[in-house]
Amino acid sequence: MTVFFGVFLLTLLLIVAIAMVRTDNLFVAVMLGGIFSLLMATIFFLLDAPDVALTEAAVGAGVSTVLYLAALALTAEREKIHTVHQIKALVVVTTTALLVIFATFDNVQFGDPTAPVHVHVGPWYLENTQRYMDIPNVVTAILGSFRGYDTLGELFVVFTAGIGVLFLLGARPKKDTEAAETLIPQQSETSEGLRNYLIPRLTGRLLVPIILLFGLYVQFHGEYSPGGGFQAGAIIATGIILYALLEGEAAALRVVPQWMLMALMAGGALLYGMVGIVGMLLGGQFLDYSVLADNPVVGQQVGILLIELGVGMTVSGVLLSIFHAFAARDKY
Amino acid sequence: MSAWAQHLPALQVGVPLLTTPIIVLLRPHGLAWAAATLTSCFTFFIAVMLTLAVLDGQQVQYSMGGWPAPHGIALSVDAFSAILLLIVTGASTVALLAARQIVNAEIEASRQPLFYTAWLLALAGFVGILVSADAFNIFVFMEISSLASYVLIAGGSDRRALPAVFKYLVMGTIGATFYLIGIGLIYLMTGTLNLADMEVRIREVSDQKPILVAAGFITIGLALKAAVFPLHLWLPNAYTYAPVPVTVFLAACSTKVSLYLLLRFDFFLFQPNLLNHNIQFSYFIMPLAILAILAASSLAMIERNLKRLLAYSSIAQVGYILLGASLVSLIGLTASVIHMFNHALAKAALFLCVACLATRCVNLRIDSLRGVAKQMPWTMAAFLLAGLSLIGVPGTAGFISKWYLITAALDEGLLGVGLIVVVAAGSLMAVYYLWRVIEVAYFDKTNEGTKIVGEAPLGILVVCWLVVLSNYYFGLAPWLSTTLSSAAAQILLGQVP
Amino acid sequence: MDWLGVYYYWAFAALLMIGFYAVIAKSNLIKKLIGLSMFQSAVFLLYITMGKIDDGTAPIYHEGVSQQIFSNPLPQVLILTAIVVGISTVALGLGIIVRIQEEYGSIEEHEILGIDER
Amino acid sequence: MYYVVVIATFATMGLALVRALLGPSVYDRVLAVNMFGTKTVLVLIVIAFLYGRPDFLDLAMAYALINFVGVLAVLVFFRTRAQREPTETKGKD
Repeated sequence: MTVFFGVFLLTLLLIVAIAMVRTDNLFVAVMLGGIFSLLMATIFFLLDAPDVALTEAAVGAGVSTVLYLAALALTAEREKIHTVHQIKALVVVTTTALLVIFATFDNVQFGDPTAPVHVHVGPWYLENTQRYMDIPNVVTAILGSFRGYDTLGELFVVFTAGIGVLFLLGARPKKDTEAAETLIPQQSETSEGLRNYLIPRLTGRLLVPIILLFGLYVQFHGEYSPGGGFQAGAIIATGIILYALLEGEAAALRVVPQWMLMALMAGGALLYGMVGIVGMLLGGQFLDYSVLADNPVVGQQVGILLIELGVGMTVSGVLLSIFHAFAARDKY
Repeated sequence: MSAWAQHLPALQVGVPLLTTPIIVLLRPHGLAWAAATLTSCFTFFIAVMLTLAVLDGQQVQYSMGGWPAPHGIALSVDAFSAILLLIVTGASTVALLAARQIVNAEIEASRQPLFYTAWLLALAGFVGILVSADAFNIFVFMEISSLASYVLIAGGSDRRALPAVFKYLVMGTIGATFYLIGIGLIYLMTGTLNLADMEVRIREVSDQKPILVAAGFITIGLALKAAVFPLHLWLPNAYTYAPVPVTVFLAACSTKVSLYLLLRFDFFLFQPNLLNHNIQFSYFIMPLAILAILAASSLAMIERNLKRLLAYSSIAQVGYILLGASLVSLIGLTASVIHMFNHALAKAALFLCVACLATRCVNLRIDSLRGVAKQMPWTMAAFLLAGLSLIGVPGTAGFISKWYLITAALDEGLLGVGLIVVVAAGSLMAVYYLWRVIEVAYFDKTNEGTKIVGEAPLGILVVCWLVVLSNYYFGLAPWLSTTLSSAAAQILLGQVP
Repeated sequence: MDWLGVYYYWAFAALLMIGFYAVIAKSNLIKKLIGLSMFQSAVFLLYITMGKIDDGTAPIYHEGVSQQIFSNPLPQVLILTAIVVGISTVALGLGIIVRIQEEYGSIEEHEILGIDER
Repeated sequence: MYYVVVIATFATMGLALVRALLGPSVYDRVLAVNMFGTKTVLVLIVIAFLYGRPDFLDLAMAYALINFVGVLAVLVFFRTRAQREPTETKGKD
């Protein structure tokens, strides 16, 4: 039966992908992108990767849809010309695909528990997580501690993206003054959000606290169930973006002002770094949490909790900053 | 102090990485520059310490989080990474020292802390790649460095920087994703991500197709990021429209770091394990390298913009580096590694001269530089001297690498003669394209109506001359670079030094 | 999971093709970016597929779970990181696109090239 | 029993997808996307029970919440577009 699920979802996925590329309406492509993400997330779930599924849903269907729409609002909705260099593209793409498919003609085993990928490093984590840190979610254990350095890097990738968008959109466009004058009256209208629409407003206002609460749950329950700092950050950011959509940009900025976003961004990254450095000062290696408490297992748990908090802070700060940077662009 | 010495590899990455959140928040804007420069200096200092440890014969290893290698992430520094650490941190420091005035002129004060943050992030990303011994961790840091480089290039005041950077973003991401596919396939067959462990476990499966395909993906992906000839399209515009200090920084190290990875994977991982890998590698890389030298040099010969001219020259130099590697011999690889070092020196010096020019000249088209040598004698003298090093005149750093390259080619018999012809032709072309600039600057009359401009600000000029002189220092006393390079070549070929 | 695994793998190849094709052949920058993230998603699929074990379950211990076969957690961790990298790239790319629109008034690659040549 | 539910939901997903692909108006597509999201949540819940991991219901909840935000973002986008259109045709070129 699983076979059938997989085949069906993959087929839908491919259909959606082709439709996304073929349509000339970018808006439709972005909406289909939401479906694409949800399908992808469901497939990940089928493949026993609930953590990844949660991330893909939060990022693909939530954050990236919002970002694409924000960018579309500032650019163009329709694609003008479909394709250029079609032949070159087909040649390159076919070569790549043949190369990839060529690899399958040799003893590649998927799902076989004796395949090399399942007998070397992977099982070690499953066997030893209980012993070293005693938390049920092995994915969180690897993410937070065994490969915590990767996660530090990941955090800084997000941080870089945040810095980058703020830097890029901090530039004043050249024909600034003229455009600003014509658009000022309209700007106050757009920043109102959906305040005058009863149903979205009612349901939305109801959902904002639920989303935030859920975000906190994902944040602090990440050691026991799917979730963790990154997913929580994305969900919390989505919640506040929802608020911004309902009540307008300005209202959202009053609740979570710019300086607070900056502080979240930098603070989360610093928190993560500090945990690493404290580990070093207490005599361990960089990012060694077992020295954080008398009992190394407790130390690991404290460390993972703290770094997940750092990740959550930075991610929510960055995503919100990016969203505001795009939304504020409307004024020009 | 010795307690800290064991943490050096972690500090090498940690120092630039963890100062970034602080720099974002620095409000009086000059402070951001000062903090970034200090951090960069300190990173350079750590790189020197690590190099000393490596020269001392120590095995520099570090387990992140205290988890030993295949399960946790390990860092390791050997001669090959040490020489690149010197290049990267040195280039960053030098470029930052020269950056202040130009950045002040090009970027609004409110955006400067963000700019310097991105700079340090790029530095941390490059350094992170170099010290990492874990294939996936390399990917993460590759992305930090790439994203930060996009931001830096987009800081250029010319609007053409934006399409250029978008192109770079697309091609860079494709390159990184190819790399990720390759790592995935290797992981599929070996079950590990640690490079040393991979090297051991790949032996059992080395004859299987996924590994071969993975080698292909990794080589092509990294070649894309390293701007190997037909995949170089992102580079010229990105270098041309970036702010000049950024060009100094990136030209000296971004392609080098990708080349480092390319060599590290192809030699350390695949060469001893894949049947006929050396032949495939040579057949694939050598034509590209020759093409890069000849075609990119010709493009440089007809180019009108000084920065783009030097960018094409960089692509040609990537050709020399790969030419040495494609011989798959000890001396060839030594030539390759030493040319990374020497080219970084020469290119940094040349772009620093461009930085000097940029402080005074409105644009950098060659015909608008007429007679500039009279007004900026020191700058043009530096340009001349750095140009000699790029060409490879005896006494300069460039000569050392050409010498090694020719020696390596001589071992190859008839093919080698052909290669020597290519190297000689490339050098002659370099003479021509640099001569065009010199000729215009020294012998043409100043354009009518150009206002008299003075010499470049002293700060930048001093930095520029420092780098130019180091070209001669490493040309006359190449002990450090040759020692590290031959050790690196031995490591790559699996001969323990 | 024998041929299903291969089907997953081929779906990865197909998705890779579709995304890559969009990146090269489309002139619209947003479309290129959409293609790029599809291209990356394909790789996520590859990794997650290789982590699955037949009859396994998610690598999270739970009281009600009696099964002792867990799928390989490591690829999942890698892909979590890769997804984050992907969204960061997209965000930065969109930022650049918005700036291009402001400076050039267009987000079609061939038009932008045309504007600069003039 | 679970299987029947899954197959039925899959059928609905397919139908919703057809609407989303064919259009014709944008509102059809928005509705289809929204519906697709809802169906995904259902599939997820059923699969969670099917595999004996009801602890993954969290996930379904996250999908539901996020899906709502996505649709709302689309609506806001529409509204902005509609308001902008007149100024845009005048203001540019």
